[in-house]
Amino acid sequence: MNFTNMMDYHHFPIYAVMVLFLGAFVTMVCGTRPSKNPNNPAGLRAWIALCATGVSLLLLVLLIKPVMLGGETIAYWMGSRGIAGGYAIGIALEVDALSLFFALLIATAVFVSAIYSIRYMVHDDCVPQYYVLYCLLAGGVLGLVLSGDIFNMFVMVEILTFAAVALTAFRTRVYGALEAAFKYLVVGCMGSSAILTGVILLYAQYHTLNLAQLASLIPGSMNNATKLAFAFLYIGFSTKAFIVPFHPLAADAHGAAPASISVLISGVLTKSGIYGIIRLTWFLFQTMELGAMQFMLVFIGSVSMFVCVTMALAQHDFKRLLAYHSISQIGYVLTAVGLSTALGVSAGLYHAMNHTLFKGLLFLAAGAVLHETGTTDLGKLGGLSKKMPHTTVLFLIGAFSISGVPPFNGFASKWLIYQAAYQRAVETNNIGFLAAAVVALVTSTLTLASFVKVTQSVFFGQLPPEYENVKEVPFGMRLAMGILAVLCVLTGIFPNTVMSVLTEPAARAVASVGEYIMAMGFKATVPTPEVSFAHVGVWTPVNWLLILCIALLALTVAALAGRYDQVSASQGENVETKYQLFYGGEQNVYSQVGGGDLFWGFKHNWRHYFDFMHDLHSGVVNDYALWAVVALALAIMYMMIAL
Amino acid sequence: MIQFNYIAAFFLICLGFYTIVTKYNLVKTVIGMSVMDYGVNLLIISIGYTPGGTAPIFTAGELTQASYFVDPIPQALTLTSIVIGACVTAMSMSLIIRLHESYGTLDTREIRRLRG
Amino acid sequence: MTSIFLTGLQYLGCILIFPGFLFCFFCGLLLTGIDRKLVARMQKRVGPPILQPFYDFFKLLGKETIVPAAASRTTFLLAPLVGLAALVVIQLFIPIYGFSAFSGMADIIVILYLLLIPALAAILGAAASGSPYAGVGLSREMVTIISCELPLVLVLLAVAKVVGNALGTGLCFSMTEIARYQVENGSLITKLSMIPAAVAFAMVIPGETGSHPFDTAEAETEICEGMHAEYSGAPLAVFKLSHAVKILTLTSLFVALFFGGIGTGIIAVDGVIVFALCVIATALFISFVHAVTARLKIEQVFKYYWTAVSGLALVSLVLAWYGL
Amino acid sequence: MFKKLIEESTAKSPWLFHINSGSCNGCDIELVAVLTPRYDVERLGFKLAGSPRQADIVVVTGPVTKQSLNRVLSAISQVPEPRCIVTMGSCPQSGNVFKGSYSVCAPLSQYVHVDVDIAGCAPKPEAIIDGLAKATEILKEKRGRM
Repeated sequence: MNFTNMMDYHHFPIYAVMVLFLGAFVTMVCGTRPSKNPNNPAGLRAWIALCATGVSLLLLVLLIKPVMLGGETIAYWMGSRGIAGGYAIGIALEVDALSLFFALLIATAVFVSAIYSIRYMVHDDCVPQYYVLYCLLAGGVLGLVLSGDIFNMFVMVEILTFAAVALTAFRTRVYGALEAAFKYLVVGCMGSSAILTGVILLYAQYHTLNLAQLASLIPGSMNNATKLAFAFLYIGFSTKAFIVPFHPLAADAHGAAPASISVLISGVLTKSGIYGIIRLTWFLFQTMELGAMQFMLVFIGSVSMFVCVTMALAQHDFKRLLAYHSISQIGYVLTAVGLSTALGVSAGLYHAMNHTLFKGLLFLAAGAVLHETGTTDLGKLGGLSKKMPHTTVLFLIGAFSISGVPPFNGFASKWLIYQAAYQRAVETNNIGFLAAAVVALVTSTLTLASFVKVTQSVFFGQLPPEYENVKEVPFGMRLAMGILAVLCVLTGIFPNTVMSVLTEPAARAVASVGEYIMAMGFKATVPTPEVSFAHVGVWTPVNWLLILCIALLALTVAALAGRYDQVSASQGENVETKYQLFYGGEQNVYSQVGGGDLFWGFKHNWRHYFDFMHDLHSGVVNDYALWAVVALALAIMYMMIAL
Repeated sequence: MIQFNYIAAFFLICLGFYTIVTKYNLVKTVIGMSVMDYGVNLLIISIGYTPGGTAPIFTAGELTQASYFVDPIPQALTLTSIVIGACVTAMSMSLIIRLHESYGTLDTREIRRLRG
Repeated sequence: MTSIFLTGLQYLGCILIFPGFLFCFFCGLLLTGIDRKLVARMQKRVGPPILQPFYDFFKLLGKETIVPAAASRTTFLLAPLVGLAALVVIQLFIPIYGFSAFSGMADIIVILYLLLIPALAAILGAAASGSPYAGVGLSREMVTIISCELPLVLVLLAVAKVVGNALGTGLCFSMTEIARYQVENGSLITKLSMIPAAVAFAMVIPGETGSHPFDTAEAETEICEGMHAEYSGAPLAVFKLSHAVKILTLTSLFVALFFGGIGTGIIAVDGVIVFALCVIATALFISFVHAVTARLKIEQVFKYYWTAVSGLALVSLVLAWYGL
Repeated sequence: MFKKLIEESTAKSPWLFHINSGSCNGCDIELVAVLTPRYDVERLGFKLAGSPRQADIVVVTGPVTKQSLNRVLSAISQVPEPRCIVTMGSCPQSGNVFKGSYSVCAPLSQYVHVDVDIAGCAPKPEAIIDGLAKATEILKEKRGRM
């Protein structure tokens, strides 16, 4: 094989996956002795991981041109063993725009988090092993989304679950880390077993494991075993996406893991679950035409959205709060995908991308706070904006993005989701979609409330005396956050570019199952539908931003000219008390309005709901396992009736 | 007689679920997970079974039109699955040891610092 | 070249003069003055002169600005400016009869979210001051925002549906389209389904602007002006101006949504007509309510908005859904 | 011209911050009476502010007890310039009937420059309005000097 042949872009997907696994292997070979550099105890291993993720990202970026813009679907048979006798006998990688879209998200998040890890993991033991697991996790997720073979998807799911569990438990001394890892392991393995069962049931019916071939065989020949398989697969991927009823695990795992890993678990692992669900419903079974299926996804999406945002409001730990928000945002994605329109899918994918960016940013900011202060308890922090101004600004960008404040990216995608939902409601004359739109709109405000709470109790308000000596985080960590922040802003200001380059090709790929099947060399009976991304709303962020800037400039000029912050000499007495806070004349004492005390007016009216929810999320692993079993049973019943 | 395999697999999976849901001891939870895994493995291997088939091991010369063997793919899958099952057990046991060190108990009802 | 220059100048004029800063400044403060005078008259007082808000504004400009040592200086000083600028920009998107300074840039959902920015700026400024009074104030402000959001969302969705039905597109979010529809077919208030929506929106106005009886966030007698506890001088003046402009924005949004068809097509006359309607709306929904009610507790505010007002809005949405 | 405008406005929009330094509440009630429909000082632009940061005129009532002295002084210091300090009633001026008590620090003028004294126990609303009107003149003058 000569070099030109090797650099053919059809090989890039497998290179992208292999380079990560190779990275894991090489880091492992490098041994476990920490290096002498106090700023990078992993030494060379950190750079290996960084290079591996960087190369992987680069390879995937190079694929944008042929796959996203050219509309090509790359079908890659490992070892050139393809189809024999009408059956796929080889192991395949199949990269359509949807796979590439998710792969790009994953690679970006992994790369940025690797940059962040170098300085963030300084205080930990066993950092060399951290990078082994890190590369494994990254490789597992990437392999999952690029795979064209359902059994390989299962294997990748197992790899990523293991790596994620191990990394969740990585900081064994952190409060609850082991416990979180164990819970995640139990329910995660139930999910994985469910996926395996689903895979094997499908194999028993169709004697193939190739996704494209399954997709060409399943529709039209559904029987009870297939329906059972669907239910198992759905539940399996739900546990990976942490949607209701698996959200408590997300909260535990995201909260306990190191921040750089929380980024992956929330920004990347959940996406793999969403990817699985899209593949399952749109491709394998092609059930999205069914009202029952749309109802299920929209319903579960809306419930995830609302339940998780209210759970987040009740949290008093920074990372746990972020974790619940993560699932709330995944609820948006699921709702949008469940709308079953091209616009909906495009909006959902857009939001999935934004979620990776802003949630990554927020978790990294939480990690920065943890790194400097040693706690993420909202009740103990405060006033950090004076000590960590850059982190504050970056956090605020993330917070505005997630709460859908224009012109950041969260708003652009949420705005599309509202429209898609309402348009769908009007088209089908179905009031359920309208309810979903209203829930989405209200959830957005509650998200804002929740982040106002974090802003007030971590970054603003008063600085507790014990954090007098806190410093800004090292440049490496700020760089990682900065990359994500810039992406958050850019994807918010240029929604049309993002849509035409990334989400619309992916959404088109979702709609055209036939091409996916045919690219692999199988016969497809599904025609490729005409898709339209038309929407009724108007929003031009660039113009708005321009006007706002002019207005702000005019105001600032006026303010500066008019001595906006004029100070005059005091008349003498008590100058030192002049700049103290007003406490009714009392001497200044440390008095911070903690996160738990905010929004009493809201919580009081919903107290029964909050009490009920608190009791429900009992923290006992048996309960969560029971939820999983019940969800499985319900899913089986629903599929039997609905499909 | 293959039906018995399916019934047994179903029974094992349910038994696994039952153990995980009702037993409050961490080790028993892990046993439940293993039992569930075995149920799935049994299901896989039964699916590939063909009555009267031989092992799918042959050389090119032996392959004739009348060759009759069980489906090899499920067997390969089972191997993968067994390995993964062993990993799960190992991982969870190591977690349990650390959990016992820090919590001093194996009762799931007491290992619930994270809740709400 | 010259035409680009002229267009630019025209847009700049829109931003700075009409319906931008200058218009907002005069009309907003005038509305507040009228409001204060009316409340005083309803309470059998003489009341301040109508120009009183202007005096207040200029006096505050001349005062010293104290930035507390515990505050985050940049955020503390920048927040009022950003809030005011964002509000003025919203005003540019609200059409007056058929005229809108920047049409086709933002629809009603965007406006709903743009309305969050000034509130958010105030909240961040309050949080940056470090005062616990401000902390309590911002918490209440946020709850008020949550409270108002649900009815507002329902009202806007109902409006979108009604106009969309009439235009045959099924849905209409565009503010310009809504304005044009009303110019051609008369005000939306004449539709049966829009009457509860208008009432619900009117009930939201005092909540959104933080006037009585929903001014829990700034309750001067219990939490020392709440969010503005540490603000003095020019930043406070900008906040007071923002408050005034917010009244103008909300009332003119109300007018644009429900009384849009009233006008002549001559922009100067329409500006006056819209302002007159805004004055009436302020008098009815802010001054009158202020004069006859006492301040609610924050959890009562929430309950009120999520039951009574949201119920009304929901009625309107359901009516709109069935094409009434 | 702008300076002139601000000066004029300062005289027309004085906001009060009321400090009770151990008063018997007589003066406080009279101050509230000034705001009622009968006297309505709001027609002159007066308004009660909730925080010293927003105030122009500080009205101190009561004999400045030892307990309240530092609190009064620090609250006064937190009022931005230009500001005007008004003592109301006889207590903060002389200590009134409490004069000589071990726990009373009056007169206030020992500690801080007082611009206007409104005499009376308690002063009549008319006297209060007169005093406040004088305070606004001083305020305007101070603003002119800034």
